[in-house]
Amino acid sequence: ASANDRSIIVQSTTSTKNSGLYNVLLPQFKKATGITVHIVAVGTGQAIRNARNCDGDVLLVHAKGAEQKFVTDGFGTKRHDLMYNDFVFVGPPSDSAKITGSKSASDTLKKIATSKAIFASRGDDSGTHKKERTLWQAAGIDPTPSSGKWYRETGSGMGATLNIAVGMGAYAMTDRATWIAFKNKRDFKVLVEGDKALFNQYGITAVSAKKCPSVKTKLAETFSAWLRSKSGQSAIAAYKRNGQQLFFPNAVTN
Amino acid sequence: MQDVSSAFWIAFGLVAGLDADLLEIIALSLRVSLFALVISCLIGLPVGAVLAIARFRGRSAVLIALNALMGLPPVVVGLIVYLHLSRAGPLGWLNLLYTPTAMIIAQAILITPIIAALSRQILEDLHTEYAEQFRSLSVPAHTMMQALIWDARFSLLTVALAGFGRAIAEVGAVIIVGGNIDHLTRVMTTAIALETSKGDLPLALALGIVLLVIALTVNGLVMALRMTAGRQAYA
Amino acid sequence: MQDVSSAFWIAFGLVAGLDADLLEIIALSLRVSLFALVISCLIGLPVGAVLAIARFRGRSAVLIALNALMGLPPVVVGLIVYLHLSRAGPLGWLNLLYTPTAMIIAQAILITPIIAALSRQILEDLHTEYAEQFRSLSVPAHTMMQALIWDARFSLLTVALAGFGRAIAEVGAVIIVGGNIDHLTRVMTTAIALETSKGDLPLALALGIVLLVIALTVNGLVMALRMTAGRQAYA
Amino acid sequence: MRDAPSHGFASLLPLQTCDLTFTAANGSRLIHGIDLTLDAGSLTVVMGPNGAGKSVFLRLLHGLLEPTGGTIKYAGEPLSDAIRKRQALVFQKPVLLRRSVAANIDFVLKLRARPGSTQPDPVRRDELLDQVGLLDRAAQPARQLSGGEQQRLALARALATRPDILFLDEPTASLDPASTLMIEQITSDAHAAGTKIICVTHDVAQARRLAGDVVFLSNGHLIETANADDFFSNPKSREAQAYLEGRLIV
Amino acid sequence: MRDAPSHGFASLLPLQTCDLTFTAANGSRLIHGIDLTLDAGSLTVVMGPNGAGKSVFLRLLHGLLEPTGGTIKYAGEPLSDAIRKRQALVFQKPVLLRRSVAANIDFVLKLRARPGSTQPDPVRRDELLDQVGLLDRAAQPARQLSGGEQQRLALARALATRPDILFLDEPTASLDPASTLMIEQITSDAHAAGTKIICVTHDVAQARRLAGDVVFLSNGHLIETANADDFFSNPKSREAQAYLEGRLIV
Ligand SMILES: Nc1ncnc2c1ncn2[C@@H]1O[C@H](COP(=O)(O)OP(=O)(O)OP(=O)(O)O)[C@@H](O)[C@H]1O
Ligand SMILES: Nc1ncnc2c1ncn2[C@@H]1O[C@H](COP(=O)(O)OP(=O)(O)OP(=O)(O)O)[C@@H](O)[C@H]1O
Ligand SMILES: [Mg+2]
Ligand SMILES: [Mg+2]
Repeated sequence: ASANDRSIIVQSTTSTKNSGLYNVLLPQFKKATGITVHIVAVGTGQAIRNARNCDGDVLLVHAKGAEQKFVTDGFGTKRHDLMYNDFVFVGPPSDSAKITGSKSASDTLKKIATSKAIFASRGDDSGTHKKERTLWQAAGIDPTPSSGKWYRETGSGMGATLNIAVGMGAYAMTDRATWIAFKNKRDFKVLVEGDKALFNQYGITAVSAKKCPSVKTKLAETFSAWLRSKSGQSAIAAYKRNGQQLFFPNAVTN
Repeated sequence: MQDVSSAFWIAFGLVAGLDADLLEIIALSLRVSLFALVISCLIGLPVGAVLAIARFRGRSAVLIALNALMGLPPVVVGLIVYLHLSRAGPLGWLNLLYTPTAMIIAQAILITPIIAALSRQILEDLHTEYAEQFRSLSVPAHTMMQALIWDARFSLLTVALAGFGRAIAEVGAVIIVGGNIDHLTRVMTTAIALETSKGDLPLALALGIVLLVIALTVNGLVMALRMTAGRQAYA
Repeated sequence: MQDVSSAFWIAFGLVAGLDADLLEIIALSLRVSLFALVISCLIGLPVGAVLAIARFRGRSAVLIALNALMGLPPVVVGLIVYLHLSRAGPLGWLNLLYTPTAMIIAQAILITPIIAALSRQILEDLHTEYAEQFRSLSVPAHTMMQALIWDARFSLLTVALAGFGRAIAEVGAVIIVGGNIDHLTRVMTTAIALETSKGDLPLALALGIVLLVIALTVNGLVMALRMTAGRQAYA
Repeated sequence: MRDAPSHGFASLLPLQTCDLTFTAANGSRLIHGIDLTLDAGSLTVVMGPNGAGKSVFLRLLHGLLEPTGGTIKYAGEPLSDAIRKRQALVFQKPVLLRRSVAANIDFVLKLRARPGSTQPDPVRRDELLDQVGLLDRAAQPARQLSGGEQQRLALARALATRPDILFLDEPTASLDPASTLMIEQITSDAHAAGTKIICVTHDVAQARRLAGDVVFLSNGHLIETANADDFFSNPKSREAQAYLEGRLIV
Repeated sequence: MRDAPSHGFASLLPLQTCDLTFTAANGSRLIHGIDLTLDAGSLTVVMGPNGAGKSVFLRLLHGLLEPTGGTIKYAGEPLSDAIRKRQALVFQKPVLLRRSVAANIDFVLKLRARPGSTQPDPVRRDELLDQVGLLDRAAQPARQLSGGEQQRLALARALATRPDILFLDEPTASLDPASTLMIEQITSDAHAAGTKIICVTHDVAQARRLAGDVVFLSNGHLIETANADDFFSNPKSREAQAYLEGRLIV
């Protein structure tokens, strides 16, 4: 990829990639602008790290705090809200902790903790994992002493963690997009959803040419702007799997 | 590149500090890979020996398949073991998924073809030398296999070390069947993968260095043993 | 277990359908791994030959290190190559990150020690036979190396096939330096990893079967070549 | 101690070949339709120039090579595993295991031990080594032995099987005069005890000392079989005459 | 065609050993302080019982083994690579490359070719093969040759280096009478052309035919060196007497 081709690299979370969203967005974008987009899907931490090494032109993740630090450190031009969905708790139908129908995330986690039902945590410092830890904190529980017992930190991506949860009949928290697109559900179902605390915001940031002279800021800005434009946002809204919408656009269009 | 040099410092600190968590991970890595290696040798060496001496229709096809199996992708092995051991799978009742045993099974499946294919070659080379003498003495097949394996034992050590290297460095299969669960099934390679996905590249590299130190230690011990044995008995 | 049988059907469909995307992925897999293998043989065979014939102080240490390097974890190799090729790295100006070339480099680093260590063993075994005769004829070292490699070429094929197997099945390194980018750096193993993380286990398994078919084909071709060569010239 | 046949089985003799033919994988015919009968009672020496096919012929008789034509019968029976087990062959280039001298004998003793007794008999091993003058070398790696010592060890290993038929392929080629006589004595003793000896040699003097009858091969053809006295005093074929006179056979 | 020394370098002779001693890695002393001077002009035959150390001695003289004591000098110079290149050794058990007969010769011709000419000379190769009677076998794999043919090929390979000193370790041990005479003729010719021959043999008749002087070893000790006529008519040492009479040396 030489400097003058019309292509950019996006460092992205795996959830957006695995959901198949890019498969519909990128052809439309290419048609509109002629720019080719290459997606590198890795863990949130690795994505930010790669972008800090100037190995991407755009960062698309869901860890607002880390993204903002990325910008204040001078690596990103500006962070924009792009879209959202929500997190859900999934588990086996037997539901030994009886979490089905719980109103809040806190309730759910308390029930899991008291019944010592097996819970598969990502344990990888990803956006999802950070969110999960905030929720435990809010519920007033510290699961870490039970690590390796009922609290299983998989240290893996979302898909791998879901495979593990399904394999051992454990509860897990996942973003809805990954879950809907996930094919190894077996008898697992969404058991808890809808709490405001489970909101999941995705952001987009163009990498700054100040720190990374080699990045194609212009093309990156074009991609970011298009995604936040009417056509980009409606393309996001139109993307469905199994009849369900996966992402809800919420960029501040201008 | 700074990462690389800082990785050495971190690695040094990790080893010097002898962190309990790290020791646990190292111990599990060694346990899983050495166990898998023993199983693979118990299966792979006889298979290699049989293929080295037996001449039968379709032998070429078997050799092609065996050599091809050296290219068995770890993820695929992981998936197959996962599907068998999963709750829904035929062996689900054994409750082995996400245990070190599952990881041993997966690694053993992965490296048995390597041990078998490489030892086949070495034993066959020795067999071209011994074949007529053995046939003249009417040596039964199993005695022949034993004799070949014994007389080639020092060359076969390199094969075993190749298998060990493959096992200890392997991540794709163990992460699927082991799950990289902290304090339960986390080994060096899955820990490295985790730190990498967290973006903590210096720590990941440092763990990699520690892993290489482990591999060096094991190889050094084996070499020392080999030299003692070579001095005592005759090669 | 149903997954396993459906995987076979999907694999069959994939192969029968000869999907253009799949062909692209297969072609890239082969290109990367074969290229890496050629590089590794060009480096590893001479290194193996030198170590087979040379006797020097510290040779044991070198052999231990070489054997240990067979346990080089792919993720670590991936990271090191990444840190060098990253735009922030010393070779960033080459713009090689996320290209097939980067993947070739990573795989070559990974399998060169394997080729070197295994060929060392095989060449050393042959050398014990030839050594005195060569020394009597005052054969210079490079001629000796050439002669050993040539006369052991059929045994070394198995070593090369082991290296190929390791390369074609490898995922940890290529996914870091290649990025698993669609239509650019996606190979069979990274595609399998992707489908696994999507939970599409039958498709992942099917791709694994296709990968094994590729490995089988390559091994079959090599064996056919070997037999033709063995018939024409003398082994 | 007996090195002679250790059992009361029926004799393997006469050994009969009928139109025995062998063609190598590369298409060259190494043995051309040999018809031969060898009986018990006399020690057979096989002679012929280099490349005549003597070693190939022994390999065929011992079942190491499969004839491409013709038949081999031992007392009317085709060659079987049971018959092969009652034979031993000392190769022209002995292949010794990468083990000690003693372990090379032990390997064979264990192989032929009665089922149940898995330990080789150390007394018999030492007897055998003593017989070929290698007892003081028992612990040495076999491949370190001198050329002549290796040949003697190979003979001891063959005797360890107590064969009914013993094929010897130039067993004294690199032995000193004393060892040569020693091996000839062992051979004669075995012969006297009822073992059928079929021995290849280029040493005409040795052949005269040992042979009861002579089989002469050249170029893969059976040229002459004769009683030893007749053969040496009055060879019938031009080839045998030339051979004995040390002339090149064209 | 010349198989004799191919250059005008200074002679390598006399060959002198002084207190030459060799102790194996396992601690056993194989050669005990040998003092010996071999001059140009006479063909030297080395004799001695099996295990006497003849092959080890040749290996030491040819620089394949490092003496653990004493010195070896060629015309006053210590053994060097340059000197070693002007020697050749035919091993008791020849090791042939896993290639064709012709390729085994070509390998050596290429090795000794003048710098620049990387192609072996096919005419010279064919001459050499013809000399040992293997020309019609050029294309055959060397390891398929019969025992005697392999030994002849090994000799041709040694001659291909046009050595100034040629060590032969039982070169005719498994040759037929005609080939034996042929090899003796080649050896005598080379000797006549100025090549120093040092030949190990157990064949007393052959030693009588060839030897100018005899070196007799036993048990790693130099027992006797003598003019050949004197040695065979009147051996001085008890060991040599016993050897020639075919008695075991204790
Ligand atoms: N596998 C083979 N393919 C082709 N030719 C072969 C093969 N094996 C042996 N030969 C040839 O067959 C001929 C007979 O070989 P053999 O070893 O029987 O000779 P021999 O009579 O024992 O000679 P020597 O006295 O030298 O030992 C030789 O010319 C040899 O080159
Ligand atoms: N590496 C070694 N370590 C210990 N002993 C050895 C070694 N090599 C040879 N020997 C012993 O040294 C002695 C001399 O061996 P050598 O091969 O020189 O005998 P030789 O005189 O050539 O006998 P032959 O006539 O049988 O060829 C033998 O007894 C042999 O066992
Ligand atoms: Mg022969
Ligand atoms: Mg010798």
